[in-house]
Amino acid sequence: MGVSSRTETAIGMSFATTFVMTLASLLSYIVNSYILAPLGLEYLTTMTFILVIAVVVQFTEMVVHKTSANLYRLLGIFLPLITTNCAVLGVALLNLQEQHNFFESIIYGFGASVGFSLVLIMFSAMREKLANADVPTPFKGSAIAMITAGLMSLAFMGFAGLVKF
Amino acid sequence: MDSVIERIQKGNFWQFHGGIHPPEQKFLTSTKPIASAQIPEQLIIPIRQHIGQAGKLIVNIGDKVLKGQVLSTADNPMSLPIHAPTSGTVSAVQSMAIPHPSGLSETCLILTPDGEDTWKKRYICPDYQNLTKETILDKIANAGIAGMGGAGFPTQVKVSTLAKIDYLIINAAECEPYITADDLLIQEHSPTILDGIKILDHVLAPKNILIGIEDNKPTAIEVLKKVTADIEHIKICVIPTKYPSGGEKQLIQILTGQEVPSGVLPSSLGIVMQNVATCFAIAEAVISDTPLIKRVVTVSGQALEKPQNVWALIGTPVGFLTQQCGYTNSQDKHLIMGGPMMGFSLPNDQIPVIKTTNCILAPSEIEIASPFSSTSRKEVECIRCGLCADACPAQLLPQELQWSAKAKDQPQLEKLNLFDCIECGACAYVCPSQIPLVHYYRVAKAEIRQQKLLDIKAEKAKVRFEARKLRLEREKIARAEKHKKAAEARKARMNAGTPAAKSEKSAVAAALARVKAKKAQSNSNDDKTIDTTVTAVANESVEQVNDSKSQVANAIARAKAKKLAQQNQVKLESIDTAQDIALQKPAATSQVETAKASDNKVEPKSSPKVSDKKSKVAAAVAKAKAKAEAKKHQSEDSANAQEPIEAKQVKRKIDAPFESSNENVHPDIVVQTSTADIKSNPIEDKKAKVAAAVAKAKAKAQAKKRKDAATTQAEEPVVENPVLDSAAVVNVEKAEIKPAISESNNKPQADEQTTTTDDKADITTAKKAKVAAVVAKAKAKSKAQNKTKATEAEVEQKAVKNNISNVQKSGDRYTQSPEHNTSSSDGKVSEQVITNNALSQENQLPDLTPQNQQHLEKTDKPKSADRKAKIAAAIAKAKAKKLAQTSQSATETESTVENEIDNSPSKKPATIDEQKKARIAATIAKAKAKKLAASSKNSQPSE
Amino acid sequence: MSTLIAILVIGVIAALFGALLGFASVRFKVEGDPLAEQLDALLPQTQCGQCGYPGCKPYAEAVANGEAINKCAPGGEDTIKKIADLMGVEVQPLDENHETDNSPKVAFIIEEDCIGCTKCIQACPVDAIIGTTKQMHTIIADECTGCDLCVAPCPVDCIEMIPVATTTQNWQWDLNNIPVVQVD
Amino acid sequence: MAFWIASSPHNHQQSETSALMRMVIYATIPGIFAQWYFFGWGNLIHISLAVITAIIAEFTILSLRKKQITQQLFDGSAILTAVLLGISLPALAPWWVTITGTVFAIVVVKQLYGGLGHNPFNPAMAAYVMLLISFPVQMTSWQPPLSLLAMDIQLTDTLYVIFSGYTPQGYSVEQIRTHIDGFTMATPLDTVKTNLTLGLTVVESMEAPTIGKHFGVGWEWINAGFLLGGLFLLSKKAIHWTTPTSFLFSLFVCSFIAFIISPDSSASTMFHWFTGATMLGAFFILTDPVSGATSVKGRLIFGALAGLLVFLIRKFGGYPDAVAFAVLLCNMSAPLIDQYTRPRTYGHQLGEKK
Repeated sequence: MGVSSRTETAIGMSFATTFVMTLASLLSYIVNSYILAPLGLEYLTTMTFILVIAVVVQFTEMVVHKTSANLYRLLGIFLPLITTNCAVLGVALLNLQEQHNFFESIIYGFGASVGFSLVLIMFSAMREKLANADVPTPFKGSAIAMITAGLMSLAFMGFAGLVKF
Repeated sequence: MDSVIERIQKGNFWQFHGGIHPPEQKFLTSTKPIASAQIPEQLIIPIRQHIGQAGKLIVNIGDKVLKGQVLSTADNPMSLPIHAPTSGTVSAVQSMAIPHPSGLSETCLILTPDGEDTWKKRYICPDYQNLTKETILDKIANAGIAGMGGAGFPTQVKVSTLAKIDYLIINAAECEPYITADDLLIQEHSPTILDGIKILDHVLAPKNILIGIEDNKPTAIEVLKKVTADIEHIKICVIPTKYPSGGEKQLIQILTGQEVPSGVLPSSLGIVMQNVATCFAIAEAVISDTPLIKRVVTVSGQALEKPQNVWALIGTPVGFLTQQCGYTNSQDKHLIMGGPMMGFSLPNDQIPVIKTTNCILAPSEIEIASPFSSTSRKEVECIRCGLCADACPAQLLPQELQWSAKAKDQPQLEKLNLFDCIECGACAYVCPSQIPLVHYYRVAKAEIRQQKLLDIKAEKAKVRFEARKLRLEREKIARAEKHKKAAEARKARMNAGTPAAKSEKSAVAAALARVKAKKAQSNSNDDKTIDTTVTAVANESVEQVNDSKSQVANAIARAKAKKLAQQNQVKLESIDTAQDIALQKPAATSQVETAKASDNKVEPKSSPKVSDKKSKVAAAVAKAKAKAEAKKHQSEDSANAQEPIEAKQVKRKIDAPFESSNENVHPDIVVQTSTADIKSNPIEDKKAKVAAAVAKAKAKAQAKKRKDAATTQAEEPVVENPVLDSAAVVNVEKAEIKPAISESNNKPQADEQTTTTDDKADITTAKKAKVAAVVAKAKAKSKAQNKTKATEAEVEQKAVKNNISNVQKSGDRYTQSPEHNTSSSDGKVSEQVITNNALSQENQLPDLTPQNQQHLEKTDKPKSADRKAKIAAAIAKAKAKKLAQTSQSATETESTVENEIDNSPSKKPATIDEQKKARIAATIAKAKAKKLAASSKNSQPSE
Repeated sequence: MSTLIAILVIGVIAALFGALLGFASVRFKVEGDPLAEQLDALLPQTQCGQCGYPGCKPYAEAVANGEAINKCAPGGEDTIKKIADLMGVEVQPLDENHETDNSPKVAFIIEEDCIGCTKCIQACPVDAIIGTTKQMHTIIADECTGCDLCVAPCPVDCIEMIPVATTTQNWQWDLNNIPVVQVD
Repeated sequence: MAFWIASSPHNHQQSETSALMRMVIYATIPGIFAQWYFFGWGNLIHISLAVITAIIAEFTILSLRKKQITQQLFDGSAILTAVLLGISLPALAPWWVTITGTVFAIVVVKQLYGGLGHNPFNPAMAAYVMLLISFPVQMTSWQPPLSLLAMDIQLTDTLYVIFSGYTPQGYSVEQIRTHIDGFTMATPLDTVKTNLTLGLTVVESMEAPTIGKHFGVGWEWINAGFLLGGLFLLSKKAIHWTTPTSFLFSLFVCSFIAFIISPDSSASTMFHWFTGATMLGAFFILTDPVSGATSVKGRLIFGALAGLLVFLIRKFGGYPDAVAFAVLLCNMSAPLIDQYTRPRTYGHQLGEKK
């Protein structure tokens, strides 16, 4: 919501998220299979993964700050909030659940984030267009964006059953 | 791929994107010959009829002008002259509505024709081939030719391009659906047009000349082909009819396949485009010396009974033309200047035809529905159908532009290249939602331009603000430093325990008194209270410090005067009181009454009482100082406080009256010097009175609110002080003064006076007097040059002589009289006076010159005096001139001073004593000049 | 035991990551961001002081440090919107205390009334007034920012703020306001 | 009497948005006629129902928003939406489906975004998708062509079915749909898909009665009708040729490739073209300018993307027809496509993208 009002920020955010997700799935795989699993500490996965994700996000934040101060300011609070993006943890946990191997987890993480990015960018492009639209006052801003998101999800229902295996 | 020329020969043209085919309406006018419009009763000629600046009007109201006479001159390349379209009288120059979409007014010249249509003298030039490029360009510029297709870009600018020209394109496309002006012009005047093309060919030397003409003008094409048949490199390019193929960029693309890059002129591609009508005008201008004073205007539209093309004089009101063509529409009138696609509505029919007017359209209700009629459709929302993008010749995205324009998203608009929009109107024409797209763009463009201007302005303001902050900071530091130094110096002197120290103390006391007075006055608004308080304070200080009465008086007077200056509502009474107090206090032994200038006795009859005189002089000094003070900013007040001290210090060090002077920039010090001088010469109680009077006059002048008078008069007294001073030094005999005065009473002019006094003086003085007269003239000149209105001052002086009863003027007269006295009695003195006068008036900075010269003269032998006087006069003249030219530049002063110093000692008969003195004087002068330079530097930024 | 191992493992991982972050923070260190300058660029530079700061730059610095963004009266809604965009905060309406008519104006000295007191010269933040003691002052219209700071100090009230005149150069295509001649 | 001022250009092509809309509505007539001919009164009833609902909904919203009611109400856009929705609904769907769908289309998808010109999604298709997801049973209860029906359905029968669910004779929708042989009838696309899951090849399922001689009884004629309407619109320049061409071409290419690779599991290209809502989508829905891309290049991409998506969902997805989904997905990406396909402005170099 916060970053999707402009395409530029959305693209920046997409890159950040892609980076985080791919790196997080990679790291979590390593941590899980080389540290936790041998030690029989699987019950700690969620906690450890959160730790991993937090670190990766922090790292990303620094990188973004260094490389593009402008983007850093535009993303603002939303950059650290990638941590709480369920998708990141979800991907890490799904990797574990589906018993992906090293490369599979990286690709899985990357793929998920690319999908996320696509939707985010499309959404932002639509919102940019909506910014000029004559939306009724009560629905201005976030409200209409939510409705748009709903309609988008309707559209994505079309893919239901697309992957049967 | 074929070359451009090959393609053109084959008739294969490029295409521009988009374009529309609005219904043709050219048949209304295209078959009728161009009629000659009559001369209207009044011609309204806007001064600016093209893109660029207006020229400067060179005729006045009431002037008779001949047809073709230049009415305004161009002072830069982007301005063009205008010419009288017919002979007549300039009846007014006023702001009138001009042909501009805004309907705003600009300066127009109203010409009432005399009906005779008399030409100015013209010089036919049949052999333009022999003319140089520059001459032709000059001729084009002087004929006031601007692009006649609609934009109105000055033609000579376009033609004087330095780039190598491959193609000269003659634009005869005329794509607007109604306009046939060019068509008809070609049909009827193709030889002249061809001449114009040849002239351009001569000037630009292009490889090829392409004439772009739409295929809906068969007659014109035929005619053109006939006249150009024997010219190899002129190609007639018959292009398909499509709007807006007549646009410069579009026509270039059609003919050459090149696109003009955004923000670049076509000449960078080696292409110059000219309109047919412009070619015609060029030919007229170059060959038959006819400026652009008439043009073909299509008067068309179905609301007219007989639509036709007319030769209209520039400045003809539109209503006159439509009337001639039988405008009948009585319903909601709509007149469009230009075509239906790009023209603009006129707010009334008194708008004149100008150089760029190619069409007047009077559409009927059927052709163009008015917004009031029921058939007109309203704007609805954009449905993004994209028709506009398909029609746009610039390949813009009109619908997106429109969205952004509505949202005022300026960065986005610029990203979408709004400024490449040529406002052709194709998008709005095709829009099914009836959105006036072009209007949105125009508004957006204007807003963006405005925003850019604001940004530039903001940037400038920022810079200025920063500069100011820096300056204030610097000044603060400088001031702090000055304070510190002064404090140290004072301390040192206080400790010295010399008599001088005593006097310094008194000065401190004076300063204290002043501060107190200031405080008191800020607390209360009542004049009298202040007066009494000031008096009390001053009295106190008088009692405390006996030997410096004058300074106390100073302080009081200054404080008072300052207040007066601030309030600016000074009453005569209050001044008088102030002066009374100032006079009375130090001089317990009275004689005040005589000094009070209320009784206008010119003859000074008081007995030489030193103390009395001193006190009066002091009063004058006080006044002068007060004035100076009032001029200064608060920041310099403190500096001022130091001045007496410094002056005294100098006096003490160098044991000569003239040397005591001029430590400071401020005139009050000069006066102080004069005080010192007077002290040393115990005869001048008369002068003292005069001084008092001067002071009074000054105060009065101050009371005058009017600025000019205030300035002039305020300056004069200051100037006079040294006059008195020098007069005192030269020891003028009373006997001589009296006749002089009586003379001066009768003769108003200073020059005349000098000549009259000539008779009475002996032979030597006569000579000198002449010199003085010359100098006086010089002074007068420099005065005139200066902003202080010398004439006014002189007038006032005259008046002074005539009306003695007036108090203020009597003061003036006092000041005047010593001047005359000296001039009649002694040339040298008068020179000095004049020098002083000139100097101080120009400079406001006291110069050491008077003292310097004065000193020299004092020691002079009578025989050498003559010569010296001349020298001095010369110097004075030079100085006066120089100063008049320069502002308050300290360096100038310095150089002048030095110059003088160089000159005067060398030419002087050399007694040892004199030489010595001269040298001392020179050194002092130098030192002083330096100091002056330094201090004025400080004080200048604060001015 | 296993608890201990678990704690140990977590601790080690945490330490490892901590080290990584520490390294990164040194490696990707950035210097102070130029926010104040960017804000300053957005402000209208009238230097009017209506925001309570002596000039636009100080206000820009204050905004960068958390001052409310809605105090610039001359800039109006547009400026607030731009600042909000830059700062990534919601747009706020103009502060009520600062509500003014922000149509462009320029100061004008009624020259007959001017007494040459120089007070306005001292008040002008951009040195757009020329004149000296006892001399009539005048305003360099091109430099005037329309801040009206010079109006208050004038003892004789000879300074007026006059709206900038519309010319064909700055006309905004306001077709509805064209004076149309009524003819009968 | 006074002079009046207007901004140039002063003359104007005599075209109007509402006229455009009307033309589009007229162009649907051949398709609707075919529908009526093969499937009876069902769709006509739905269309009229939808139009009435749409006008009421539009009127309500416009009056709430205090807009110019008469002008905007009859600009034709709401009616067009309703017509398109009515066309795409199953003939025997219950009445409340139509009403819900229309209200959703007008109120949520169109007016909440600010009305005509501002809606990012095609209202008709968004409503269709919403209905399909929310009421799968009703929305998939396709009526077989009249010729294959066991019983004769008259206008009254259809009305009864739509409003009560049963014919006056007491047959339910299910019963009507049941083939003489006892099979439940479905659309050809559905049939093919179902048969594929049952292990039959496409060729085998082509023999099913619902498909008939060519690509399905009635369906090919309906599509042909819409094609005709579309060509009419093209000739009138009411729609741009780019989107339909690109869409159909893309669908053709995709299905052709699939057909070459595995003829058994893939339907022929013509089958793809002439079944389902392909032609309706190509000429009437994708060409909706409001929710589509604007530049020529953008439209080409837009159409091609739609074709790809239609094929993907038809071939691999869980839903039998995919036009609605594809349209929505394309609508979503249209702003993005627009942003990256801006044409080069005159006088600007290609590379120089500011």
